[in-house]
Amino acid sequence: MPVNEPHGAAQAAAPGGATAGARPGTAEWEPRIIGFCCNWCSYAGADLAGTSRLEYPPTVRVIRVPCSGRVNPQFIVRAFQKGADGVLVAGCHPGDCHYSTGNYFTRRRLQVARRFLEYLGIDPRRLRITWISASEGQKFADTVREMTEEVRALGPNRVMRDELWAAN
Amino acid sequence: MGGELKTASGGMTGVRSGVGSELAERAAGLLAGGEVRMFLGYGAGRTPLRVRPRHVLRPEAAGGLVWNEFCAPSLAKYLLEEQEEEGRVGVLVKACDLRAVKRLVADRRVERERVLLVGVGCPGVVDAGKVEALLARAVPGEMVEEAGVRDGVLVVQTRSGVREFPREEYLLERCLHCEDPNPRDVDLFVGPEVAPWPARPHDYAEVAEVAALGAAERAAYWDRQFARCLRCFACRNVCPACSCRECCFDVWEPMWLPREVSVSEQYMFHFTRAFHVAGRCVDCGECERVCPVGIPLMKLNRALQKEIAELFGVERPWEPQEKEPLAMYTPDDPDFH
Amino acid sequence: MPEANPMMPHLARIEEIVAETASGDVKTFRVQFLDPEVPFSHLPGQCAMVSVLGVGEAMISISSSPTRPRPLELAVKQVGRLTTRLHEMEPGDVIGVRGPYGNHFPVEDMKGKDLLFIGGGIGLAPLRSLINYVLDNRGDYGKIDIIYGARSPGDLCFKRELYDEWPAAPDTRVLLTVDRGDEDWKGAVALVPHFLEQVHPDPQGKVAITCGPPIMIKFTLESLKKLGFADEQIVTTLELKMQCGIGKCGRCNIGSRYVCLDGPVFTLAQLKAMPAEY
Amino acid sequence: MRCLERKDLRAFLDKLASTASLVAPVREDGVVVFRPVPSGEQVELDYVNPVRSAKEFFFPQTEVMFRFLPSPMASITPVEPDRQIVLFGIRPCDLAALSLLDEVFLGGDYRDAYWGRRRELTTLVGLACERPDESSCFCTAFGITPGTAEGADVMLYPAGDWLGVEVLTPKGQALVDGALPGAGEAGEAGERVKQEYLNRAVPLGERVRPGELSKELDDRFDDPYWEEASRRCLGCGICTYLCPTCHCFLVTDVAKRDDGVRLRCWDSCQFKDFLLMAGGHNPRPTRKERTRQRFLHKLNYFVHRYGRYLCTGCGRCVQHCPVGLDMATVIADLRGVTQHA
Repeated sequence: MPVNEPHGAAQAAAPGGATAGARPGTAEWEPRIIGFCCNWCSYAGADLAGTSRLEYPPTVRVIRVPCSGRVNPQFIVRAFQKGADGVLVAGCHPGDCHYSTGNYFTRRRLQVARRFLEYLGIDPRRLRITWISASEGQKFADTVREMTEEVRALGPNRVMRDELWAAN
Repeated sequence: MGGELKTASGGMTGVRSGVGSELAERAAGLLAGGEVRMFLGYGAGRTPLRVRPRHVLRPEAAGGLVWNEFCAPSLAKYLLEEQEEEGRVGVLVKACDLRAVKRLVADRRVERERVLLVGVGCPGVVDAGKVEALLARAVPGEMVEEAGVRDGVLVVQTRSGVREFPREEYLLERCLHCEDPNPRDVDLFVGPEVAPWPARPHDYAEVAEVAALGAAERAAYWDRQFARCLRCFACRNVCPACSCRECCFDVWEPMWLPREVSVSEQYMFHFTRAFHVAGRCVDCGECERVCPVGIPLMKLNRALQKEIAELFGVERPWEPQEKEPLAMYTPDDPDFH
Repeated sequence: MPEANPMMPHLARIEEIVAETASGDVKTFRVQFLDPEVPFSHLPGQCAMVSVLGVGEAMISISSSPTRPRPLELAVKQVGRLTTRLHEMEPGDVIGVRGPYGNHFPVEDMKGKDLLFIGGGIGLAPLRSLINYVLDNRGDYGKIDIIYGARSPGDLCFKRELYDEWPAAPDTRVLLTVDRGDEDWKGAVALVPHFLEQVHPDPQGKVAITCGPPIMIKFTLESLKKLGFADEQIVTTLELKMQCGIGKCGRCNIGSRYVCLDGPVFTLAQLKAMPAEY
Repeated sequence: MRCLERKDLRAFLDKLASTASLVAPVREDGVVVFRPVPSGEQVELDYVNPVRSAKEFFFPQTEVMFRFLPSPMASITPVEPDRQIVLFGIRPCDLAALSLLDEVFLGGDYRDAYWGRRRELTTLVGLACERPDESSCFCTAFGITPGTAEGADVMLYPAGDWLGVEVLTPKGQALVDGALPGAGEAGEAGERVKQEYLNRAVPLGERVRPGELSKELDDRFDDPYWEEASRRCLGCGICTYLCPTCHCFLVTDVAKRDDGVRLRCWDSCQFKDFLLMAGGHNPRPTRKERTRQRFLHKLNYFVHRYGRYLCTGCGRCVQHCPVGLDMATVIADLRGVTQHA
């Protein structure tokens, strides 16, 4: 999966020496969050957060998607499998979809997926789905900050985590 | 324990013996008249508690068809394979099986006009797995010599004696929820209609039980269930809602499901299987019935039914809908909080 | 040859990559084992299990002759995941090789006989091993006819040998054909089985060795029968999906025969005694 | 033969668990499976056979063969099994299955290092069948009985309030010396119990006799039966994955940027992509060919290669095939006999 950092995001935030995703259980452990951002709104919002020099923790790896409707729920499972402690899905506000209706479908589908993942044992705080427009740089930064704090309090995710590498 | 006890392999039990011969005659007639090229029904199984699917191709072979309380398997999924060949296929359906056929038709995988639906009123079928497990504890190893249902009681004879099982104990889970045991909108109906019995509501009690656990306990619960999974794909192959021409689990690129088996990948498998049928599951429970290692798959499917019912007001999510709940939206759908 | 752990590949470096066809869909990889002491000696017709670490393994026939043992040469057509990754590799890249596996062409039984090779497309790869083996032991064998066809002139593999080396060898003919020619093509335009019938070889004292795509093999066998070749005079080599190469994974059986152990080389007489599941 | 009081069985298992990794049957959500257990308390003693066979402890469903670094760094690091286990409660059919798979994995020119190593590391404590399942067990069809100890290191023969303990190998001797130092001798009573197990009839096994079926099948590749039977096959892998003698696998790599593992994973001849080749050619394209492959492999091809049937009558396919396309049924069908009285 290609990981694209928003241009601004790379310069933003002061990591304070912390390495996101360092070995769980060690003092410097920081949550690792995968952020699926829609190209038209949320990715631009993340970009704005960066160019506005808004501070937020460097815990999120952004994956740009054409629309939040592109986020197959299997992507979310895969992220948790491969080491994400949290997953953020961000799209245009309902009604503002670049493709008219994509995010309406997302809203239905991911409502169900989120509850289902909770049923399978994923703490719902680890999966946040939210609407962030291109002008909401502040909301992007706030979302990442809030989510990082919540996930940090929860500690590393173990549910669904791929242990093949550790087990052998 | 006296009285006459008819065996399943001998044909019918109780009042339904008439249905059996009527069925055989109708099937033979349909085949002889060229109305169908094949008739899908049931034949005797390996024990009196079991039947096996039977593909009848010649009128002479229709005599081997049986209909009784042991006819649990749904035959709907066979229609998919039979679409490959020209001609119409007759299939025996219970009310629950009809939902499965409707699913396949709604998904445009089976052409309605290429199927001749022969409906039968169903008194509720025996969960052979459940009964065998009870027998295994009571009379370990003993073969079932005869079995039959009389007045709502399953009577099973083994070497050491006769055992009786009340309806609630022997019925397949889906039958407990059955609201109408007579299939409607079929092409033919054989035998008499069966009077409905008090159906248990779809209250999702088994889902609530799991949901009530803490997050860590829920994960531990599913870890344990999934760790037994063989990845044999029986749940998928038997499912009337799993009818993709190419299943994502069989694809190598992209590799949706790596071939290695780990608890992590089992989550991917079971999440995907359940989610792909979310809003389309007909609640037949065939997946759970065939699972050889006892994974409670319906607790996954039902959880999704419950969510869809609660979130979008779909009252009967197990009925094939006009529009699939997850392939539509309304502007005022509930938002995330 | 039994080893400590037969599933462990030996690392081998790609020394050189030669594009065989105009489109580049067939390339020959010349490889050397990192450890020169690796015991790997094959006979014509045998195969090697080739690893692209990170993708997996595939059975590839060895196209170099044991008379010219190193570098080992593997001619590979790009068809699936592994071969695509292999085609993306460059000289200096490292692959894994284990083997050699399977039986080989009956080089002893062929001694003193005339040999008729009939190849199609990438099917020339295993035949090339035998052709060069025979040419390097020229005195042991009779006349050699090499009939080879491809879809187009650009699809002919091993061109230097086809055009220069083999025709120059004593008592050796190379007869080429293509399905579709182009403005420069002066040779025959015919499907291999038809071309074979035109060439009309006399079966007397001959062994026919054929390899190519399944459909070509099917009709070539029919043509050979028409020409009067006996089942025992016809040798072919099969390809089936394989995972282990050593008779454990249960995949490449045709009836009770395993292609990886009992094949890939079979006479038509042997094939006829097996179920037609290949 | 030694004698172990039934009341001391848990203590014996505790002892095994404290000295090695003990793997034994446990009842989990109503299903009996082999699992590592910390003590004798968890061990289920009332079972016919665990639903998943014991083969996975020698041929895991997913097995790491080696680790590697991809090209251009390219290196390979062997991974060898190193966990010593004591497997308790294995039945004669599964023991026989291991010896059949020994032929595959250890026979011929190539010895499978992983299977071989796991076999060496494991001590097998067999348990004679007190109550074979009359409607699915058919071991006697293949010359195995509820008391066949072949392949076990130690065999236990339950007899009311005691068990006969037969030591069969040096490994078994070491195990018994360590865990049963004070056990008495079972004497003649022990031999008698053993004989009773060896002579016990298994009803389905009496009816389903393969006899000369293997030879007859040489000429039945094109039998219309395959078409007819395969129609009801679901194409799932229950039979092959539950089977203690099925051993097909695929090889696949899993790689991260800087590390990788080569795995072998169970595969099933019943899956449609089993023989699908990169070019799209599939020598067994329909369920008919795949069904035929499964049964002919076990009843004919394997016999040609190894001289034995590749089935031990464990009955798992009989119990779990959702459509009754199991080994007992197919043998009976092919021989034209009625399976059930």
